[in-house]
Amino acid sequence: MKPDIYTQVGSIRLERPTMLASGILGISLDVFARLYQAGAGALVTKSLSKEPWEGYVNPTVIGVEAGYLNAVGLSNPGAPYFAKMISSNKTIPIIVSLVGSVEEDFTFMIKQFEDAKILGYELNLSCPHVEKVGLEVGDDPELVKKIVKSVKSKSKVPVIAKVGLGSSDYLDTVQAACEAGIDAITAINTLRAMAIDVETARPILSNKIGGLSGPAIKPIAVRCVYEISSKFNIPIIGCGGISDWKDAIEFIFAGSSAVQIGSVIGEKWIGVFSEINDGISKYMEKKRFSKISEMVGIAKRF
Amino acid sequence: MKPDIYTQVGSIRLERPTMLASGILGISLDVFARLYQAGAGALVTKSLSKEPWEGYVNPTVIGVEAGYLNAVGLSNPGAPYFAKMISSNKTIPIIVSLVGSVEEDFTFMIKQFEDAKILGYELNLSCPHVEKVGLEVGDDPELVKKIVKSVKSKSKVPVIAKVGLGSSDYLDTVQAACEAGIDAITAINTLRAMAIDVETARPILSNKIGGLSGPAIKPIAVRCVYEISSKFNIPIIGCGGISDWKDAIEFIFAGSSAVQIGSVIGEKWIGVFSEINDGISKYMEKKRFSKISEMVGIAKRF
Amino acid sequence: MQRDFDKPTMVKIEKVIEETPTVRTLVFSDDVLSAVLPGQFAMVWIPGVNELPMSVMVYLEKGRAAFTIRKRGVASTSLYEVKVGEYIGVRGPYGNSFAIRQGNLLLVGGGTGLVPLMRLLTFLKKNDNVTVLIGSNTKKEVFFEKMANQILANNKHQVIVTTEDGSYGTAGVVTDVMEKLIFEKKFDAVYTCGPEKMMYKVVQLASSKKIFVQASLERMMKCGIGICGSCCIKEELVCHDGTVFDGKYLLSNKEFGYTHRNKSGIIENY
Amino acid sequence: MQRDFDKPTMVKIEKVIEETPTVRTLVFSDDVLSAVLPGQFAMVWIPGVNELPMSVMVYLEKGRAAFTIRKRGVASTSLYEVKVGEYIGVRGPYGNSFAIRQGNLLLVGGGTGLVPLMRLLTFLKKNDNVTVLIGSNTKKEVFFEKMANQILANNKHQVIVTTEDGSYGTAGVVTDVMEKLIFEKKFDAVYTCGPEKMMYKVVQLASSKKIFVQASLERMMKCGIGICGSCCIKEELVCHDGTVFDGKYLLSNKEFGYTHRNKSGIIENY
Ligand SMILES: Cc1cc2nc3c(=O)[nH]c(=O)nc-3n(C[C@H](O)[C@H](O)[C@H](O)COP(=O)(O)OP(=O)(O)OC[C@H]3O[C@@H](n4cnc5c(N)ncnc54)[C@H](O)[C@@H]3O)c2cc1C
Ligand SMILES: Cc1cc2nc3c(=O)[nH]c(=O)nc-3n(C[C@H](O)[C@H](O)[C@H](O)COP(=O)(O)OP(=O)(O)OC[C@H]3O[C@@H](n4cnc5c(N)ncnc54)[C@H](O)[C@@H]3O)c2cc1C
Ligand SMILES: Cc1cc2nc3c(=O)[nH]c(=O)nc-3n(C[C@H](O)[C@H](O)[C@H](O)COP(=O)(O)O)c2cc1C
Ligand SMILES: Cc1cc2nc3c(=O)[nH]c(=O)nc-3n(C[C@H](O)[C@H](O)[C@H](O)COP(=O)(O)O)c2cc1C
Ligand code: FES
Ligand code: FES
Repeated sequence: MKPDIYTQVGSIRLERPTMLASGILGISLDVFARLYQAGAGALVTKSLSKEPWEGYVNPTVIGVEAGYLNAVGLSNPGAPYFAKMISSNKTIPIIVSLVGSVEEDFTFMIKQFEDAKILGYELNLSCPHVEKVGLEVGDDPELVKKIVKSVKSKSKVPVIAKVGLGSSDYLDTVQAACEAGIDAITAINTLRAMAIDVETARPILSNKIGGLSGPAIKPIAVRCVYEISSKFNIPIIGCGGISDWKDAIEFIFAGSSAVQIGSVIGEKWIGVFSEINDGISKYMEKKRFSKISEMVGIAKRF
Repeated sequence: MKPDIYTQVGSIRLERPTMLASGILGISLDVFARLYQAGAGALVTKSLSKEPWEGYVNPTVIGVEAGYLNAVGLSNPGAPYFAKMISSNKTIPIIVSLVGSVEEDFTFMIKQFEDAKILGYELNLSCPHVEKVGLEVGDDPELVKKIVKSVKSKSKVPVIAKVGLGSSDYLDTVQAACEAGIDAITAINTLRAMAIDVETARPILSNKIGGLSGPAIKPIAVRCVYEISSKFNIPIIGCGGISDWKDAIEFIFAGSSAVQIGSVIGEKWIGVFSEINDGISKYMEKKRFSKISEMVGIAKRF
Repeated sequence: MQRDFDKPTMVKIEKVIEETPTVRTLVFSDDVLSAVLPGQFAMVWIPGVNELPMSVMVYLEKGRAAFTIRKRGVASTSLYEVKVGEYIGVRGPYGNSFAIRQGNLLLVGGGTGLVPLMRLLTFLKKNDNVTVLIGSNTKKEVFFEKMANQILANNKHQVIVTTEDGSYGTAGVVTDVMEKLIFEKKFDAVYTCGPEKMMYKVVQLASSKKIFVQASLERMMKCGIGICGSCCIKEELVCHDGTVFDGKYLLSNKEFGYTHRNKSGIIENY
Repeated sequence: MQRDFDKPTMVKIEKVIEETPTVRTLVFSDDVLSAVLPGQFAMVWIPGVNELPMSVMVYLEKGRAAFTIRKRGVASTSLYEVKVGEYIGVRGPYGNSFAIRQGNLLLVGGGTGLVPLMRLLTFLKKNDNVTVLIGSNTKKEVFFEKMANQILANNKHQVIVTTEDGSYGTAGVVTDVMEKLIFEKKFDAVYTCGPEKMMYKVVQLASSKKIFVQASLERMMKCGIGICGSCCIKEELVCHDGTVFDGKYLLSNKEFGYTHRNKSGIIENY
């Protein structure tokens, strides 16, 4: 019997453990449908703000060794527009990523999705390249606590907090979110980084500083998942540099109940979802695991 | 006329801008002599402690995508032994790296080197995988200030602080070091990271968590150099993932007056010093720079 | 030196060709871009200004490539104004390419949409009978007529220029000429690139005659790599699944010819 | 699946051979390690215990390799006790290899130092006349005599075993036998691996007769990659510049035969 690769992230049940990471191909319901078909267990949207944002001028994404550097600037059509766009959704497991600076931003946005069929929210507390949102929120545990409490009181669906490495201890952010009743943690976002062109001496990204993603950050992300799962009793979604089923298993062993897939799509395209799902399934068969949950966090016992 | 590639890191003058990073091949005077011959402008020793340390059990170093993960555990023969070993040194530009938890540790160690011919000290405030030293010190700006002040008052040679990304804002550490009179900053050390074996579910390093080095961390290191040089008026030595002369130039444009070479030696061996020096020299010729100092930090003007 | 595919490689402009009062071609040396397939594009960095997707133009010398730019907004105008000796950054090539058929071929281009078609011409077989339709507003803005004739020197071929104001060639819009042509003669394939409204018409016309047709599309491109999502048209990503699509598919895509997304991802009408 | 060179690749032990009461050979399948050069080693991870440098042993079947371990401390004993079906991690191969000469060749090995010499045997030419000297304390601890004869079946060869207690073969130490041999016969090259004091003697003897000689050294290995510095002997890094060094060089290296560094880097006497 083939093992079932469904997974449970707290109260969120996913048919498959591979989710689409936020900001990756994530602005259109049609694309979500295609990626769901391709094997994604859930689709996290591009982070949405109250109003539409154009984002930064190009270059916004470039390649670096073993990854990408991006400062897209959270370009997005705004929560109201997006909510309308997905209002016809019936079957696709969408998780809406939100970004904002104060409680009211989130309250406003959650209102937009009241009637939408979505699996949950992911609060982006960790975008490293846009001022006043993202990491600037995540680096302030008190603000995180306030926002999470408020969102939790208004949302009918589970709420996930996405953390990253900023200028404070990210474990304090996790703790604040946990104390405020968060349902799960996604770790990690991109890491602040930059590239300078040698010919012109110019920073290449128009925003100069952006976020590093891809295989380069994988060992850092695995470490964060391991640390969170060692210190807190909270479901975790692992993210950062996952390129194949072995990487996914590594994150699961570290303590993730599901994983998010991002940069690798640029290299392998969207077939990577089923490639990873199949790899996990075969591995489970070989190692006689019958459920993903049996594997979650077992690296901690050593 | 070929450009001269000497550089000035504060009051430290180096014939060549490429230094050996701490912990890389750095426990023997004979090896230092060889690397100096090979083109290194200065040799930073393995971080030394008061007493000899065996370090962690193997595996202590493994390869990951675009880099290495290490938790050597600061194995070193101890400052007294090392000081004796280099007491015969006359010509080799050695920078002694020190690691400790309290002022007294450093006072003791500096005493050992009173009669040694060394260029300066580098205080390792950023080792990510040994308790009570390294990052645990670097994450505490008040302690950093105390230690730097004390070391500065005792040392006859310039003192450099090596910083990394820990669980607090590394810029606070830099600020504390600057306020205490530090002569230069080295940025950055390895980043906390981990790898788990998929076959056995075990963390591979015996210490479980180690430090990530190599090309993977380069964009993060460039960003740190750029940030430090944007906020502080202090000479900087760039370190992290430098593999060729272009990388070195990138760090110089970001604000480094010299660079440290580490992991790439595992890939290219020690010829990499002259390869990078030559590359920098040719580049300067082509772009009509006559001194390294003309290039330091020019990415900031954009 | 190994090239990092997705990071800008700096190239020096070696030659600037004035095609029309608003269109210039910038020539540079680059082994990778000189050898791209027709339909593929590069992301072109104008340091300090912006980065734009640009079809890679042929330059009939080994190892060289070009971009042909119409000046429009700030970014394209800055690129248009790059001088000989200055550097721009290029990454790519990205995207798929035209499927090369044989026989009687019809190429319909408007403005800088001619760029991928010029490269396509260099891939055609000797026996192909090729008709190139070049659409323009006015005589002054006609370009690549000579180049098309030059590339096709050894083919049975015809280059027809239309101007809307009738100042040169056939008066009228390019799709009117096409309509006549496909009525008179059997074509084996039609290729088009240019304003989307024009392409929409071309695809409709060709499809009505059951001729194989492909169009190369433009959408907002940020990454070019297939990760940011900004270039989507329904479920397709133009930078990865395109830029070239079959007419058959396009007619089923309700956005084609009507709407595109702006920088924030909001759908706007053409 | 692409292999990450410096990260442990897990291999399953397929066979365990008892060589002596304290030495076992673990056989496994691995294309990379089955094809290493003589003198090269791997870093061997015993999960949960330690990682040790180990010469890669030949196993005379395509695609298979082995390690031959003498149980000593905790780490080597754990490796020695690995059972069929269990996994160990391997990374490498690391280091250089013996320079293969032709003619009359003398190999002098002690204990697990025989491992790289066995592999070296598989690289020799048909016309070589090969003498293998195997040194041991006592009869029970003799191993690889049969294997050496087997590999050399088609060569003119001689395998001489010495035991210190005289319980088997020639009584005495291996270097005494060597001294006689090189007095009687002209050798073109000598290769040695074993306890450093023994190698020191071998190198001295061969050099006194001006015979080309190489020795494979052991030092404290942490990375194997050439970055940590723990394996240094004077200015050389054994994991990268070695493990094989020319006798000529070694005699100029004042540490050879006398001292080595411990885990903290402090020099200790042998
Ligand atoms: C695959 C592809 C190939 C192209 N090839 C060429 C070519 O060979 N020659 C040529 O002159 N132009 C080409 N373009 C168009 C070019 O990329 C610019 O869109 C155009 O030059 C206008 O840019 P602007 O910013 O100066 O204009 P603006 O006036 O600032 O913007 C006008 C419009 O240009 C479009 N645009 C702006 N930035 C982008 C972007 N990053 N990606 C896509 N569209 C954008 C938008 O629709 C915008 O509303 C191509 C576009 C694509 C997608
Ligand atoms: C290149 C190389 C090839 C080797 N090949 C073989 C082989 O084929 N078969 C075999 O049985 N042994 C081999 N060894 C020796 C082996 O690595 C161990 O040193 C030995 O097994 C003892 O290990 P232990 O930790 O059990 O012993 P312990 O009793 O714990 O330690 C005894 C001594 O072993 C040495 N040692 C321990 N760890 C290391 C290390 N990481 N690197 C180097 N020396 C170490 C030290 O000198 C130490 O003092 C080789 C060593 C090297 C360097
Ligand atoms: C182009 C791009 C855009 C991104 N946009 C967002 C975003 O809007 N919100 C967010 O939370 N994360 C965003 N991310 C971060 C990813 O969701 C993910 O956390 C990160 O890329 C690490 O995963 P990866 O290495 O698999 O890509 C973006 C990443 C990239 C590369
Ligand atoms: C095996 C190893 C040992 C190291 N030991 C030290 C050390 O003792 N002290 C220190 O300050 N940094 C140490 N480092 C960090 C390096 O000096 C350097 O900061 C880091 O590796 C990033 O540079 P790289 O990417 O060029 O290697 C070590 C790095 C490695 C790989
Ligand atoms: S431009 Fe980013 S996905 Fe197409
Ligand atoms: S074992 Fe690390 S340098 Fe040789």
